[in-house]
Amino acid sequence: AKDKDAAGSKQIEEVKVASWSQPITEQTNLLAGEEKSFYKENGIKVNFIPGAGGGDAIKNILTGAADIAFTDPGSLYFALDKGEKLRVIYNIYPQNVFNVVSLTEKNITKPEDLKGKKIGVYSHSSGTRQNLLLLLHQAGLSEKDVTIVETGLLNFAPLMQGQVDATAATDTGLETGKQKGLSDVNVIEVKDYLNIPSDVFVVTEKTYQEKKDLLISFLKGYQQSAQWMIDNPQEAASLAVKLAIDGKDVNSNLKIIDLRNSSSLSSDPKDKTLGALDPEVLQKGADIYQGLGLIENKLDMPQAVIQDLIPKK
Amino acid sequence: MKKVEYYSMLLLLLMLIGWELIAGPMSELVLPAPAAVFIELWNGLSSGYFLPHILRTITEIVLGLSIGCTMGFILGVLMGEIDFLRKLLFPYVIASQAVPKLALAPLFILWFGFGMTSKVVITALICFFPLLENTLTAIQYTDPNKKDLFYILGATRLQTLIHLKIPAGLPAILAGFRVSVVLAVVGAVVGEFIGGSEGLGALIIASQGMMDTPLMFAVLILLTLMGMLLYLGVNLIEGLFLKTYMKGRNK
Amino acid sequence: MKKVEYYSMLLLLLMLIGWELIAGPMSELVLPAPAAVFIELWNGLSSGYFLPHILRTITEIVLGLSIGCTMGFILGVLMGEIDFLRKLLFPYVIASQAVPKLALAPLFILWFGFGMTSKVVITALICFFPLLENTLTAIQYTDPNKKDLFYILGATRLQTLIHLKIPAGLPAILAGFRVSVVLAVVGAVVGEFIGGSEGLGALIIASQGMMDTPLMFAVLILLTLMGMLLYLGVNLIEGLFLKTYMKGRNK
Amino acid sequence: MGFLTLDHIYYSYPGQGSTVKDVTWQIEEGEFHCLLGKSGCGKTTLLKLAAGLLKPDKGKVYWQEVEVSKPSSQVGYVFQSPTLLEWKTVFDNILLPISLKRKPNSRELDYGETLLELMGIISQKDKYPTELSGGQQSRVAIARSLIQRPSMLFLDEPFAAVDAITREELQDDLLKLCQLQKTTVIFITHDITEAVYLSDHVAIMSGGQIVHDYKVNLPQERGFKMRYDTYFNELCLKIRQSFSGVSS
Amino acid sequence: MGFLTLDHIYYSYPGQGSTVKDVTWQIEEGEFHCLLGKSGCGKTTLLKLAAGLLKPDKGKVYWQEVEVSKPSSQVGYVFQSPTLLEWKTVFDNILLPISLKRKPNSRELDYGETLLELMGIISQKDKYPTELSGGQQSRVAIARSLIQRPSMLFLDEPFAAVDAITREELQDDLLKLCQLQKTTVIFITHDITEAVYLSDHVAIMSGGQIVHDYKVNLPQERGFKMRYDTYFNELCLKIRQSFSGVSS
Ligand SMILES: Nc1ncnc2c1ncn2[C@@H]1O[C@H](COP(=O)(O)OP(=O)(O)OP(=O)(O)O)[C@@H](O)[C@H]1O
Ligand SMILES: Nc1ncnc2c1ncn2[C@@H]1O[C@H](COP(=O)(O)OP(=O)(O)OP(=O)(O)O)[C@@H](O)[C@H]1O
Ligand SMILES: Cc1ncc(C[n+]2csc(CCO)c2C)c(N)n1
Ligand SMILES: [Mg+2]
Ligand SMILES: [Mg+2]
Repeated sequence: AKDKDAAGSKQIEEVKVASWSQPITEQTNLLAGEEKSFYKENGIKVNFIPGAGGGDAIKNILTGAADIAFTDPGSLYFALDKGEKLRVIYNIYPQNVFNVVSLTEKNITKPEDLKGKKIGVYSHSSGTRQNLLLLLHQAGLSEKDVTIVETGLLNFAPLMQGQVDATAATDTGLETGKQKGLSDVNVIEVKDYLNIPSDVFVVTEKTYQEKKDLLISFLKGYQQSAQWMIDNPQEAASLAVKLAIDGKDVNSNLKIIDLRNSSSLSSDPKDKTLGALDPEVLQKGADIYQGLGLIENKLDMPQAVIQDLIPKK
Repeated sequence: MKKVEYYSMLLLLLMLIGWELIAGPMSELVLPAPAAVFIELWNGLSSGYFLPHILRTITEIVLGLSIGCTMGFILGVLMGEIDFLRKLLFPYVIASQAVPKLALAPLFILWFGFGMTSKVVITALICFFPLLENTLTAIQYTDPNKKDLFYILGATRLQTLIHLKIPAGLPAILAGFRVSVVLAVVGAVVGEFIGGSEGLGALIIASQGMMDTPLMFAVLILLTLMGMLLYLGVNLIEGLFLKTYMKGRNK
Repeated sequence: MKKVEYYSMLLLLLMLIGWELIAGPMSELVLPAPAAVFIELWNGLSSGYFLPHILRTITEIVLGLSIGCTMGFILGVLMGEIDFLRKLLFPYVIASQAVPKLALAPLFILWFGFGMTSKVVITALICFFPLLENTLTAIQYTDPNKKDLFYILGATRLQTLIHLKIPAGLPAILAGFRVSVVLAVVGAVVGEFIGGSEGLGALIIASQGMMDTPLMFAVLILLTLMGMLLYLGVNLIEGLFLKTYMKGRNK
Repeated sequence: MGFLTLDHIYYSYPGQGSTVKDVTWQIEEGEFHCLLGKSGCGKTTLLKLAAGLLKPDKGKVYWQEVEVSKPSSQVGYVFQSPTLLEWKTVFDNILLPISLKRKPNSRELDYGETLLELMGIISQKDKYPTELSGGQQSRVAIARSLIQRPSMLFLDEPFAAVDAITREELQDDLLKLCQLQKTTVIFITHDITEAVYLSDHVAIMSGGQIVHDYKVNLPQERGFKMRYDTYFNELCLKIRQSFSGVSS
Repeated sequence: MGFLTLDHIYYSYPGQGSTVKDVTWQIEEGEFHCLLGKSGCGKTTLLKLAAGLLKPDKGKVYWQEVEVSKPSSQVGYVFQSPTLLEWKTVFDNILLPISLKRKPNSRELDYGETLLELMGIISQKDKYPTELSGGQQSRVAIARSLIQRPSMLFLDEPFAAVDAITREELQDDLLKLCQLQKTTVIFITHDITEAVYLSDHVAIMSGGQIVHDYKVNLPQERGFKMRYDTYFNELCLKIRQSFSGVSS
């Protein structure tokens, strides 16, 4: 009843969030606007716009189909490189969730071991590929030292069948794979070599200028929701069954949510604020992208990062 | 009749056994065994989990098919009748087909929203071409003697079209329709790939994310069944409503 | 003739202006202006950047089309001739069409490898259906009087097929072929979506990954041109080689 | 000028010599003309030219003093082959000229039945054309050409597939109908007796030209006995001879 | 038993009463039979039954004492409508019965030309069927039925679309050819004179039955003057009367 009063007293505004994916379990906190009150309390209503890749999310804010993009830094770099005026306003997952997985018998434990190997990625436009390149770069290798093949979303299948030596994946992907019978694997975590964030909220300069209050309200709501998911993984896992298209099984939902919860927390012991942005890391990432030839221009990340919208505790 | 059904069952059985044999030594991730798939299918159907997705996809197919086929038929007739239009429009028709719809996702979302409309548009775009091409061809190969007859009867172009060219071309037009109907299924699914949160296409993407291949195969079976029902539906229409039109033609 | 070309140019111009107007206020990432796309196209062509991709995709189209159309034609003939086969096989034909190929990527990769084979198979699978359906229909609607003639001449089934049913059904069969040819372009591209590092489909994926939309649109234009050339090619074949078959039929 | 006038008409099919050469022909209102000639001499071509189905390469066709450009609905035409719509019943085929434009009214439906009765195919009314015998099909085509009570009839060997007895009945019926409605008729036939029996004028065609045009001086009211009349038989013989004479 | 025997044959089209009722007919080798009857009486149906194109509902058809199950290539058939392949030239249409099985040899090519000449359409050799006149098309169909020198010929109103003069020439040619090759013929026509002139036996059909079968006692060698012979004309008249008698 209290919620209703709060909602009724204020004008409820709609925020359209363009995601890189369908509504999936790991985003339960974003999807739970009807069931929970984080957003309502802040006078907003989240409208989830699905996409197929981080690029879609950015394009959807560029066309005005959405206000906020839930996207990866890679897509952000590409768009900034093309001259788009974008602002990063929130660090959704400060931890890099990407990894490279191989069967133990292949004895691949560090990036250097990947030399000459055949490595699977989801697709040439996916984060698995970009992060694999980052990892190789950190080890002084390049794309030419390995063979990269596209394996589609079921990327562990060819790994198990022996068609690839290793496959680039994400933490949740690996978890799902393990549930499907993948075992005895070595995992190289990209975050151990370069811990750029996995996802950030991005808005256009125009939205930033014109809808600042709305963004602040949204980020408040999102921060609360993220905290809620950290505190109540079990509840989130059961809600996901209804809200997420892939949330069929509560137990796997829980595992996924646990993983996402831990990637939502910054590794910086000083700053425990959810969503805190580190322009340095983003700058480093951008510079490596440039070094890899993925983008042409030198980006000025500190200029693109807006830190003062993030709600402080 | 009986015999066909018997062999049909036999073939199905053989296929299932073959599938089982291939799937046996393979990881479920790559190719799940038939039993796993059918359990998934059964569970999904009985629990009602598939229902909203099926309804969504069917709605998209029906809408997309209606729009696409109406457009395809009308354009086919116009391009068949008017040489000028055919030459003028054909590059754009080809463009609409040769361009992979997946590549234009953001534009579709921009113009038609991320709701059902964009999926319906994609379905319509995909299924309008076979009907267009077949209608166009059928219209052009009308028996010249019959055209003479209509000319002498002082029939207008429209009358000749409605009373001669279209009924005479009906078998070919229906062949195009059958192709369209099956493509419409793919169209709706591809539309849902673009960024749908409901529908069987979205479910395929989700199942891939979950690495739930039995689920994915269950959805593929649902899609196949849909395609078959639609195809049989066209045959039924052909058999029932167009009986008189089809009478006096062989087979 | 002249007039059509004139209006065709005019329409093209209008389309380009429309495109420019729509693209103007829009981000290049979503919809690049025509100029940007044509510069990209020109650069890619003159630098030879597109060449290997074009060749690769063309190879896949040609191979896939040959295999798919041969299969489609043969199956169409068999299913048109033998009622039993038609009833037996049709569920599997529909399945092969209603199932989105993108979903089966892992299986295709497993069975046909990462190389060109899997793309050729997908192309073949996509383009065999329109030809099959049209052949099947054309074969079934042969003039019963002519069938009587062949019966009385003691023609075998094969002879009747070759000398009567196929030539009589040629216009419809060619309509199916035209649809197939255009679908083959989509087929090859979709195949390359799945796991290719070469070919125009792979280029689309790569350009999407890098959000290089002008490049993507340049590729889309290349695909459209390919589709148009193929379509015109079929018309040319129809006009040249089958002149005698087409003679004595209207238009 | 006549009801229908062909004025120095030339026609050739693409890539071929002249099929119709310099034909001038005048047909007055209510006249019944027969056109005779060897197979392939150009009768059908000439008839199509007269009806406006083909455009002459040279020369003009006038219909009531107006140059023919498109066929009027006052014309009935029976093609050499029946040309029926296989997907319509016999009755619907007969009503086609009307139903193209509007729903036939009860008077027209009745007239359709009357014509079917005259043609002796009333029992085939609801069949489809492929279920008819050859002669039945031609009679459907004849009935169709009459349904609109046209003021001008073009008939291309309408009775060729019909037996002798039925043929004579049909001849009498056609004559009666045409006299009643003052129909102008051009009638192609291979049967000389038929030509003389039916017509006021018999034109002989050869090599794309009208080489003879006989006036038939018989009373308007024809009858069975007339066929045994001396004048009748002499005319037949004369035509036959002129016919053989021009044989190539 | 005869060369071709129909033994108590019944046939009805789906959903219709009997079209052919209890027909028993015996045809000896080398005989020329004509079949006359009103339009729609079942002549074409009977011919198709005899040729094995339709299967009788009851009764049997024997061909040289063997029950007919599938047509042999020794048979020539001219359908009531020409039924030519539009995508082949006239010459290729004529050679179709041979080229179905193998490449025609030079003797067959020559014979094809001879037949075209006989039919008076040699100048149309390289045209396509749609470029021919109605009568020319029927003559192509006749030539096609003769190309294999069949021992049995079924002709369904082959001369209906041909003018009187050409028709008489074709009659003589056909007779000569058949006598030379000892061809057995069944010939449907609506022309009583033609029937008597050509045949050894004239069968009259009515209501699906053979109601009369006349033997024609004329010398083997027919000639133009025979048409003015008294016996000839009396027979014609007799047939005509029996014909009218059975008219419904
Ligand atoms: N469409 C066509 N193309 C080319 N030549 C044609 C065409 N139609 C007819 N001809 C030729 O023109 C000539 C006259 O044909 P037409 O049909 O007028 O003859 P016809 O007098 O009606 O003969 P028939 O009595 O056999 O019907 C014939 O030699 C024929 O071969
Ligand atoms: N396919 C069919 N289906 C149904 N009825 C048919 C079919 N073919 C013919 N008939 C009917 O059977 C009867 C005999 O037809 P048939 O063709 O044998 O006659 P016919 O003696 O050859 O006549 P014609 O001299 O007009 O050619 C006709 O009344 C006709 O309506
Ligand atoms: C937690 C998390 N997992 C996966 C992705 C997917 N992703 C990462 S980069 C990239 C390429 C751009 O499309 C994509 C699709 C994500 N964004 N966040
Ligand atoms: Mg003619
Ligand atoms: Mg008949």
